Amino acid sequence: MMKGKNIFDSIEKIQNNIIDNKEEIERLDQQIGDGDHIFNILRGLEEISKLRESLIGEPIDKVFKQLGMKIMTTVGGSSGALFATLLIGMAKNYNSQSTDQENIAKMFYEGVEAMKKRGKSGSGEKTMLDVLIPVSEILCECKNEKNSKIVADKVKKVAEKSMLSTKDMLATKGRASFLGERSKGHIDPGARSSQLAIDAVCNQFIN
Amino acid sequence: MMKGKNIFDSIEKIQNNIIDNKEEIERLDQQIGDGDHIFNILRGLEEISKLRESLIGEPIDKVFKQLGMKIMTTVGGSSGALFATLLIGMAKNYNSQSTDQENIAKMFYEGVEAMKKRGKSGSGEKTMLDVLIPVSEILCECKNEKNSKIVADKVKKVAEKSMLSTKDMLATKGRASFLGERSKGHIDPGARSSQLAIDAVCNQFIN
Amino acid sequence: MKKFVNNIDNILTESLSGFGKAHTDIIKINHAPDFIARANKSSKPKVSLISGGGSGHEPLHGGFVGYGMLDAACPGQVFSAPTPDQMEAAANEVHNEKGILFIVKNYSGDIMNFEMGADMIEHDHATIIVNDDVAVEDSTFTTGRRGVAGTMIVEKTVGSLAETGANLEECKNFGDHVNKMTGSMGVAFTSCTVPAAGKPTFDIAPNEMEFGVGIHGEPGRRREKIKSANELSKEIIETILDDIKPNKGEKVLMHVNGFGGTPLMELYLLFECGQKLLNEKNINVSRSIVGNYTTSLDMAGGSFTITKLDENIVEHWDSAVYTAALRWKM
Amino acid sequence: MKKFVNNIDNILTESLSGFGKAHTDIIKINHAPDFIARANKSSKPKVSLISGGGSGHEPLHGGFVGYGMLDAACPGQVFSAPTPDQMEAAANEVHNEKGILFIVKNYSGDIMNFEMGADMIEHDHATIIVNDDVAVEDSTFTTGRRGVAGTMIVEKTVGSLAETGANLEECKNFGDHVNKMTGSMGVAFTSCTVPAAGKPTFDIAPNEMEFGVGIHGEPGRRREKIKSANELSKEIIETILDDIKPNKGEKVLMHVNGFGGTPLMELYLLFECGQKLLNEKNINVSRSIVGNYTTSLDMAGGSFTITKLDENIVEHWDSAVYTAALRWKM
Ligand SMILES: Nc1ncnc2c1ncn2[C@@H]1O[C@H](COP(=O)(O)OP(=O)(O)O)[C@@H](O)[C@H]1O
Ligand SMILES: Nc1ncnc2c1ncn2[C@@H]1O[C@H](COP(=O)(O)OP(=O)(O)O)[C@@H](O)[C@H]1O
Ligand SMILES: [Mg+2]
Ligand SMILES: [Mg+2]
Ligand SMILES: [Mg+2]
Ligand SMILES: [Mg+2]
Repeated sequence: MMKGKNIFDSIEKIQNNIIDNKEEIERLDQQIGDGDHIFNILRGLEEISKLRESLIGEPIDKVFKQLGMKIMTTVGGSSGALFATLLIGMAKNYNSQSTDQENIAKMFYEGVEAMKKRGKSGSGEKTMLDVLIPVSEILCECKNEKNSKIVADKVKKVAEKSMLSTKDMLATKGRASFLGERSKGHIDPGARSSQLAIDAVCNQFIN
Repeated sequence: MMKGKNIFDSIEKIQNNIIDNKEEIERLDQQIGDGDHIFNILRGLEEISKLRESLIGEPIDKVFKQLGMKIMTTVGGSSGALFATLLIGMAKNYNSQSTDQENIAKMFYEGVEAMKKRGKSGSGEKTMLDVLIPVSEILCECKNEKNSKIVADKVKKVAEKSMLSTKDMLATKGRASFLGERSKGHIDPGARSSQLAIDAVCNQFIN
Repeated sequence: MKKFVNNIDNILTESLSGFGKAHTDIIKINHAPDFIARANKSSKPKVSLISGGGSGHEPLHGGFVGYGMLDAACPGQVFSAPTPDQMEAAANEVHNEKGILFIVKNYSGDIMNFEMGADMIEHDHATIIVNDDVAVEDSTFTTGRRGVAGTMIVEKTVGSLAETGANLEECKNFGDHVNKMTGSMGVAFTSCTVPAAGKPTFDIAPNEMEFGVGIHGEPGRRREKIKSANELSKEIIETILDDIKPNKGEKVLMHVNGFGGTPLMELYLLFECGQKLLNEKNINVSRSIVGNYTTSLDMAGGSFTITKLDENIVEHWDSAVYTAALRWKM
Repeated sequence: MKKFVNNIDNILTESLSGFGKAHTDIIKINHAPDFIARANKSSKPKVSLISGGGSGHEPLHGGFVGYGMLDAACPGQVFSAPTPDQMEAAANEVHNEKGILFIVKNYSGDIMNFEMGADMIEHDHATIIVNDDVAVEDSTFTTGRRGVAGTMIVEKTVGSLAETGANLEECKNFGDHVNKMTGSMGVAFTSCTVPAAGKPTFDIAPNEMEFGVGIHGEPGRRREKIKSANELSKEIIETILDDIKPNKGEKVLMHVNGFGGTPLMELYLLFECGQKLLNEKNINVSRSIVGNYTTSLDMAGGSFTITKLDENIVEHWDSAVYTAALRWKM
């Protein structure tokens, strides 16, 4: 069963993966945004890491809720609102009677649905949702797959492919939308940071 | 006898010599001043050149007076006030009964005296006066020398030597004085522009 | 990057503290969550105006808190929308019987965080979305236009109306109206440097400008060769006029806004260019304001904002205001 | 060099015209000779205050023409003192029975040109020389200290006294007094770019600052490695206090002035540093003003100015003022 420890271990991995790709994320938001995305993400990760001690023994839904609240109150910007919405949405949909597999699929699905509402956006708009929506879909498909390595591998590939697909999209949401045609040719920073986070989590299962 | 035409020919030579050394003068005032000296000088020369047509036939004292007034009302800065004072002072001391040699010595001497009063300064303070005072002195000494080539040669050498001597002086007047010890090692911009002007006039007699 | 800074993580907190101490007569600062509120609450019930957004645009918005303008402002990190708890705390502090009116620049991050903040409060509330930037084409398929220097004009005029005791709906409608009467567009010569990044957000050649730039140094309509002040004013002003379509002889307010790194001398020169153009087109510049009001840190460049004036807008523009950055008649 | 400019030779004229058009309620512009005068002469006789200096320091001095401050300002070319005919024409325009008081920053060029201007007028006149810059050591063998950001404080307070009908001698003495109570010092991170030169006045390494810089980008006390805001504030403030020597508990006005290229956020951070230091030393910051008032084109950096306050200075600082750049209580 999923434990607080698993969540905080994942956060650590995510943090490392983001730090390893700091310059790239920074550059992406400078190219089609305002350059703050990496600082927003790093601030959020640092803040939630600090909750390890106090939350590690708490129920999963409480952990996700507190993580979401922390992101909501410390990050700001689009990514702060959206990731907070994801985590709080996930918290609301945890069911202690379900399997981990089922829980993850359901929670992630509902979290992403909440993000879509919050951001008034969907697929193909050159945002982090272009990664998160396909990931949520593949997680649902794999709901009954017992081998977590297989699931992780699939998710990782979907995330990477969809992250790359944002490169040639025309942005219609978020700051990049102001660029019109000029937004093309650059990967969306939020898509990249989301994919790196997912990648870090998947690698825990693969390796 | 000195004519309006001689004066305007000299102005043209001065202008050329200043333009040829534009970058150097600009740099000198950037190093120990505020960088405007070359623009002040060029503006003044351009403005007085325009008076050629209207003043060329006028009496010498009137020419000097009008040149001084023009400098006074178009240049600004320290150099505007000082060169205007020089020219107006010169105008006041023209004597149509004297020889050119005598006139030049007397006019220049009195013009420089007026500058000293206006600037509340004298020799050794790292200003244009460190060129103009020795020049005025040598002109007085040569008052009876008939060979203008010899005079020009002497004046030219004195001007150059005294201009160079400002390099190691400590500035106590003008903007460079705020620098204290740091003013040392740079030639004074006003000394350089004054020397270039004198040089241009002398060369007319030498060549 | 050279800045007056002690520790890059504390610049906002220290700067806010200094702001509070420099203007004790006008405002007070709340830390964690950060917001700036009027030093003294109005003794008469009124609609409370709350704005906010990423920092780095000073004096917007904190400099506009005070009598006749905002009741509170919520500063986010540099160029990042503030967090919902800031809006919640500010609303609870300043509400004064007649509800809360949020004034939000049209950026995803601001909209979302303000919405989340609004969800957290119990008072009546409404939101004005400012989207005056005509550089960005509006269409139903996009996020729409950005909110830029016109925001100050909305805050001033609605702030004035709120002082008269107008209700929430009236204030909201008037703000939407002023926003609709207003168009802005700018040009940048250099990039700004986000303190945490320590280097310029974008590279730009010595002979290029970013036409239609946003107030975060985000790219605009196009990158092009530098033009004369007259030429670029013409392009900007015509784009704005195409949008707000003033009638011949109509009165307007013209605002030349500096982005931070451009000397006042140039901003007044720009005003001269704009004034001449409007004059030629028989449009009457009857109010004007020139200066650095909606900045992008140290970015060089500036923008024009034009607001069509009716009697109400003029009245609420001219009325008394007492804030750190705008002050007249008191 | 990137600027809003049509023709480099016309920037001053165009900028002045724009300034005039943007503030028709406050000032009017005279061209050739250039000066800025109040739109309306006071109906009561008063001492007329005239200041001026090189351009590039805006809003100083033109932004301070208006009720409660200057009667006229004479702008020179960028960083060059104005010419005597400007002062003559301004004096003849604004004199109002009680004589002319010139307020001049202590630079050779300004002193000489103002003297020549004064020689040309027939009205009673006197001159206040402002020399508040403690960065430069004063000695009887030198030109003495420069006039910098403290000039605005002299202009505000003497301007207020002049409105009361005080005579020329009283105004002159009060100005000398305020000047003596005032000390300033600044630091620059970058050079400014004189438009005609088109390139920075000085080179400075990315990790260096010019300590004690003048307001023309002229070198200061020394070039040194960048320090934290706290450290450099400490050095500056202690140098100022050594000079003006306030008593324990004494009230002061603290002015943080930006040179043009530094965001407001940093200036307030600097204010916070200074405020803390003075607090520790038991000196009471009872008045404050933060912003870009005495600039050096686009130079990044800023300065502290501290004025010891007595009842008179406070009264004339607080009194109503209505100019383009400073306005309160009217
Ligand atoms: N309306 C939206 N819906 C979904 N994602 C969005 C939306 N607006 C922005 N984003 C995402 O947020 C990312 C930018 O986040 P960040 O830079 O932290 O905030 P901001 O855009 O406010 O500066 C974008 O790259 C994009 O993926
Ligand atoms: N008091 C003074 N007496 C004599 N010469 C002076 C004085 N002050 C300045 N100068 C001269 O003026 C020159 C600078 O002229 P300029 O740059 O045009 O004016 P400013 O110093 O006002 O910027 C100096 O190099 C110096 O030679
Ligand atoms: Mg961003
Ligand atoms: Mg100079
Ligand atoms: Mg942002
Ligand atoms: Mg000068």
